[in-house]
Amino acid sequence: MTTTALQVNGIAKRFGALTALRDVTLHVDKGEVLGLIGDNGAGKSTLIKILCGYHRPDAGDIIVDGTPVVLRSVDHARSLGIDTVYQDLALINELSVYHNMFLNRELIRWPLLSNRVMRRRAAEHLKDMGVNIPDVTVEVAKLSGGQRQAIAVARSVYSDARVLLLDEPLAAMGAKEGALILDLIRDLKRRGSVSVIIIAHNYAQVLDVCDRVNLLQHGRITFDKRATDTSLEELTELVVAEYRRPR
Amino acid sequence: MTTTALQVNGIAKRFGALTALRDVTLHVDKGEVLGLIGDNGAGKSTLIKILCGYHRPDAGDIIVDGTPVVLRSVDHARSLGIDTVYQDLALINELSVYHNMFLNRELIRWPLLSNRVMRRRAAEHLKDMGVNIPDVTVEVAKLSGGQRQAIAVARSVYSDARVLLLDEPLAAMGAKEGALILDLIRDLKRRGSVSVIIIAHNYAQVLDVCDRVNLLQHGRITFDKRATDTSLEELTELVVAEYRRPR
Amino acid sequence: SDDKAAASGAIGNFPETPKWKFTFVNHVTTNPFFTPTQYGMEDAATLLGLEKPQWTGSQNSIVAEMVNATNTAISAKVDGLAIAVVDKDAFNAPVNQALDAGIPVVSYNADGARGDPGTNRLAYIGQGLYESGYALGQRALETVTSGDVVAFIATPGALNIQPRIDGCQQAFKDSGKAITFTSVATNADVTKGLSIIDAYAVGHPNLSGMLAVDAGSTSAAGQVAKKYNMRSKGLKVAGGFDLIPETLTGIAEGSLDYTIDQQPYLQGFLPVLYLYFFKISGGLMSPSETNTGLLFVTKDNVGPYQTTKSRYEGSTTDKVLVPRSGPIAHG
Amino acid sequence: MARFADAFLRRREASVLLVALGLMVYFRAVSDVFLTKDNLINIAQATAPTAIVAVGIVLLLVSGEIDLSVGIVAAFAPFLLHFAIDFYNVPALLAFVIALAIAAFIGLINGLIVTKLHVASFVVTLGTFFAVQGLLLITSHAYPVPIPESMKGRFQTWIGAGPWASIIWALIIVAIFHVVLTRTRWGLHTISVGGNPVGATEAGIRASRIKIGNFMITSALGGLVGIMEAARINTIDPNIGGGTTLTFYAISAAVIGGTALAGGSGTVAGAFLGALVLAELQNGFNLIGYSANTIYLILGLAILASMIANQYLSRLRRAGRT
Amino acid sequence: MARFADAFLRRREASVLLVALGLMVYFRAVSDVFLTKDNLINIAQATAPTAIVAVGIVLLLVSGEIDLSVGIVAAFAPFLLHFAIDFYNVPALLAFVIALAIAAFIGLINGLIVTKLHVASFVVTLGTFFAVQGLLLITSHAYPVPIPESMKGRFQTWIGAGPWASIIWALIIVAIFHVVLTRTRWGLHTISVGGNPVGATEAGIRASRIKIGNFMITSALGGLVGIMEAARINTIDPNIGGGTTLTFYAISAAVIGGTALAGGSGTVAGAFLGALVLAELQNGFNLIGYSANTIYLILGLAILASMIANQYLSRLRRAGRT
Ligand SMILES: Nc1ncnc2c1ncn2[C@@H]1O[C@H](COP(=O)(O)OP(=O)(O)OP(=O)(O)O)[C@@H](O)[C@H]1O
Ligand SMILES: Nc1ncnc2c1ncn2[C@@H]1O[C@H](COP(=O)(O)OP(=O)(O)OP(=O)(O)O)[C@@H](O)[C@H]1O
Ligand SMILES: [Mg+2]
Ligand SMILES: [Mg+2]
Repeated sequence: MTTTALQVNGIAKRFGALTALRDVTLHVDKGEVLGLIGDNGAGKSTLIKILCGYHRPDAGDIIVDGTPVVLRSVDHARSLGIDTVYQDLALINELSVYHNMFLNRELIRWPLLSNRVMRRRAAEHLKDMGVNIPDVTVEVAKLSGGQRQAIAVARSVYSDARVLLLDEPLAAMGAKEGALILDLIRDLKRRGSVSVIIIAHNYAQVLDVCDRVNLLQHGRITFDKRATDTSLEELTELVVAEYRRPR
Repeated sequence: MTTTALQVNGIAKRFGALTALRDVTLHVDKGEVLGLIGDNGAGKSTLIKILCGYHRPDAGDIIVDGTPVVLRSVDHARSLGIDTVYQDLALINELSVYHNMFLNRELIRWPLLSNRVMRRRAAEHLKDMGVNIPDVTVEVAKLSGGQRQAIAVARSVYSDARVLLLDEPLAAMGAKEGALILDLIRDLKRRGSVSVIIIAHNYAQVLDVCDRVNLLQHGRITFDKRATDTSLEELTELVVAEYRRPR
Repeated sequence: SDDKAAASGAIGNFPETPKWKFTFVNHVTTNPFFTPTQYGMEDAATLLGLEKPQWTGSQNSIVAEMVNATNTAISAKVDGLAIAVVDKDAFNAPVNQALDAGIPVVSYNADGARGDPGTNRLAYIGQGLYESGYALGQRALETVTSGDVVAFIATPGALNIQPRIDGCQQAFKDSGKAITFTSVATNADVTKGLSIIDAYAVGHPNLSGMLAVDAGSTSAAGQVAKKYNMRSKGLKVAGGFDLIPETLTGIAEGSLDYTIDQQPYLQGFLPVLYLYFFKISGGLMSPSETNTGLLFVTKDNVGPYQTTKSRYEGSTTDKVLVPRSGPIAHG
Repeated sequence: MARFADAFLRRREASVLLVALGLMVYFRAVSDVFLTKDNLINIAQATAPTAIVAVGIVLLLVSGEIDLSVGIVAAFAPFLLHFAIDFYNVPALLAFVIALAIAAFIGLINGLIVTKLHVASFVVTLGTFFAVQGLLLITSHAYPVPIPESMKGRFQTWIGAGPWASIIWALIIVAIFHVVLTRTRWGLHTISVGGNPVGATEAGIRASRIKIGNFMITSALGGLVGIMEAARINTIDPNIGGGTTLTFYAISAAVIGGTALAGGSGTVAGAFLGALVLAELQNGFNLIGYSANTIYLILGLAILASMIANQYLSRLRRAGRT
Repeated sequence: MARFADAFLRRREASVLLVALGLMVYFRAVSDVFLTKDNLINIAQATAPTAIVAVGIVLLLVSGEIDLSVGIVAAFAPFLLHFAIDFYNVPALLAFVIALAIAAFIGLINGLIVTKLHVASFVVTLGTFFAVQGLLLITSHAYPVPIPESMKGRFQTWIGAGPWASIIWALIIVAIFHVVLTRTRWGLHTISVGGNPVGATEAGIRASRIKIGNFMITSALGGLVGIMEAARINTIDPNIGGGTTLTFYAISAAVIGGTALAGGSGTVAGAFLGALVLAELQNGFNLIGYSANTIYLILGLAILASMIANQYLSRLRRAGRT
């Protein structure tokens, strides 16, 4: 039995003339939290969207739990236990908070939706995350930026996924709510079987919660260290270096 | 001559049954950078949208440069020198990067748009912000989260506004790009006449760039100190307190 | 509906009557063909001191809408009904219902299918659509003996004109002559119709006959015949229906040979008269079948149609006395 | 009581319902036969076909698509029934099922071309509109036929000839699909696919399946309406549905009922009320006795007035809650 | 050369243009009169009205609205001209301007109700459609009238009766509005308002002004088309535009040309090509001589085939660039 939950080799992705990913190789072990950092437009979200079955890579292999797979769709990836928080949140403005929270994994008592149960659980989950939403029946269109993000995060974090891909899950979260979500991720890690890839631009948070950090640059992974072996200064230096130099 | 660029007294705003703002009083002086912090859903964005003429307040006064005004529209506020970066960015996915950057303040050589000039300037501005967008003619729909935010920020920062309202302008920005934007804001401050209200959840950044910090809680400003008189710890304690306590 | 609200005064030798209200159910309510019909029905009502009859039904020959309008009129307890029975099965029940409710019903302009009126209406006033189409074909057969003949129809399947083209086709079939007959769809939009006829003419320069069964297509056929000077080439006959200005011009200029006038004015006037007689005589005077006939307008008799505008042809609302002199053409 | 009123006003359909009721009061005031049983039957029969087609249209509009061909499918279906019964001796009920299945198949084709070949549904269904119209005219020779003998009697009465038959069908269908749209996964995914196509796909929803399904439902409902109307008017007419007229009315009913053309939001019950409003207007002004030319002017102004009132009411409603 | 081909393929309109050219080649192959001058005039005359109305429809669709009433405004405008000239002795050119102004005024009403009273444009323009139809039928007595004497001669020729008159107008209008949509503030704001209504308002764009303007442009263009067509067919017919037919064709042309019904994206030049494709199909098959019932089937299948080809071509195009 392998300890690698997800492994990718030589992933490449082009959008017309633009090459977003050249040759990405990375892996995340069972129960590990991997931090993925990089400049804006480095290709982090593109990589995540490949791993969750949304984009098809132009080259490269994806290996889930030791078996090579071709991800046909988001649904397919999900059936393999891979779940995602997208940077754009993937919320349906027209639906209520709790329907968004259970989107495509609705609780049903055939043929109807179990709205009552979903409502209750949605309220519980949001409370756990410290996010104050008076009424889970309102449309998400009316919520604040942070409230919206909380819903997207709750949707995945409370699924029973074995690999979680979190694309900037804390970008819009307040200090308190952000801390609570990090606690939640730590909880998941502690329970062992969930692997997480988390993208964040706040390196303090990255070092706080991640076991290992990868840097994506020029379409490749150029840096791979355990969190304990690096520091805020090193990461900042690494990323900001290019800009400080000519300045 | 007054030194207060923007002053609001007793602002209230209700959305149906929900009271987002109860009684907000704050001010920002000429050449001052005010940090506005608060929980998710505290009403920060609502306040900004009132100050920029997008929402009409239910009660309260707005005083610009010493004269009380009723903001009729975003256009009106803009004519008074108030410019905004919205949390939702207000980008038009169908338009190119440079058209978005100059949206509603297009450069024209009547009757046509001066596309060439706008293209050149857009590329310059983005370069100044350290954001790498190979081609300013692509549709913004295709950009990464950080690239999109950079465009929204550039749109306002490079306008000749006298009051800038920035709603989480760094949320999606990378470490390097974020640092550059903060530099830009410092530049504006140094030049003197521009006042800034900036919302952010990253308190280190807030303390780094702001002159003064306000905390919005329960629809009111409950904290108002000079940045030099407070600390990361105090702010974090203040916000996270509520949550740590019951834990 | 309100028999008590009697008319202010009696008309002629007739007794004072309530202001009876009749309803006309039509299949193409806004079609110019029926403009004179509406004048006819209004004029008869004015003459008799009745309320202006209601003109309703469907705009696009949707039978269900006509049935709805008929039922609504029955609910409204109108005093008489005139229905264009464009479908032999659809109106049976509504007509019976009206008769049961004591509302006299006549049909006008269309009366079920050939040999089957389909309803128990008291009488029919008009000339069959199918028969008029047949006449269109027969007249063409006087000059055409062989070759290609095309007939244009704006909206195939529409019940106001489809029977005409079917009748026309039958006439050619019955003649046994070596003629290929093609029906071609034009368009509800007359301007598109013109383009379509134009295209057909360009593609078929050797046509020997060009017919049309609706007003728009007829005038357009004339214009196209003129545009390509087809009369001096192979086109032996061109004709169609109705008397709109451009068609009359075509006849006068010789690009069209004839157009058929179905005397729509009478189809409005007579039903009102008949229903009135039925009501005033307590049902003693039952309406009688009336063939309003066909009138071929040709180069010989087009003059007056062009120079005078009259209510009777629909070209004006003015009340006019159209003078005529000289002998009346006869066989 | 106040709570009940509140719960009512929270519903999106409340304002159109008030408009429909308002029209009833108005027409009753000007014509005392408006609310007689006979006339209510008239209104019911005029409401039903539009309402049923509008159900499908709502599903499609909500999922971000449109179907122009449904009206011509309505005309085609009764002919299919007629062919099956009179040419192939198929029993009436089976023929009915076959006709609906073929109608649904046309929807399937629409759906496949839209989702797999990525052609805009407006042009795809414009294409199938013409193609089916051609088939219809060729096979029917553009001429009506009588109802087949084996359809007469109980079947014809139940399917549409009975005074209340069509409205009962309409109510059942509206009730079912109202539940489908608001309380099932299918409905939720329909809204998602129309509201945020990218987001729905990111969440793993299979947009194609939802859209194809909704095209099939719409076409089948169109077929049903055609057969129902043929039974009611007792003739199989190639012009049932009037080409695009029925589709047009159905879209109007949907939009009046509160469905957005842009996708993501709509209500089936509202579309029913929209159809009712249209039928009331048409019936009421006819009852009063307006003639064709005038009635369009009146009808147009009445539509504008009703919809402005509708908008005003629903703004009042929204102001009362979050 | 390669660069030129590349620049061409980058354009969104490239694929429809290829379809239009493909159809030309096809029809030329089956009928050697297809490319004769006479027939080209015919195609031009069939293209022009649809294309001109489609210009307005594109602007409206891009800004997120629709106008169903434009076809009936087209029928009304020449009657206005006739009333002004024949009843009030207004000189032809002034009457022309008045007719267009009244047409634009109808657009203004549409726009005001849509933007100020927030009623969906589909129902607003359905209302004005009926209302204007009523006005038209009442004032015209549903009967055609000849072209006024003072319009005959040069004015009639220039406005629409000349063989190339209407297509020249169409090309000028398409060129102007193509520039308006792609290279002016008005166009940029039209796209913004339809693409992201909230965002556009946040950016300070006055959505109402843009929308009202586009409604007025559309109605005025509709009026122009009506007068142009009356001049061409040499009669003022209440059936010009065929009720909703013209509108329908114009929307189809816009969608075929690549305009999204959902707003935010569209091309004026594409709509012109869409109108051309429709005119070619209609003309070509009529030239070949398909009979009434068959032609609908052929036309429907041809629309489907062309649009699938179009989609395929534009996917090829997109694959070639970012
Ligand atoms: N659908 C697409 N079509 C074309 N280009 C795309 C598309 N998606 C992404 N790109 C481009 O690919 C590059 C990488 O984008 P990506 O979203 O992966 O960046 P990122 O690392 O997530 O950046 P950020 O930190 O700003 O979110 C960007 O230059 C972007 O413009
Ligand atoms: N248009 C609206 N309709 C109804 N409720 C709204 C609307 N806009 C905002 N709200 C509500 O008002 C409250 C304050 O929202 P606001 O966006 O101002 O929060 P915020 O402080 O900016 O939060 P965040 O840090 O998450 O961005 C929230 O509860 C939100 O749901
Ligand atoms: Mg990203
Ligand atoms: Mg906010």
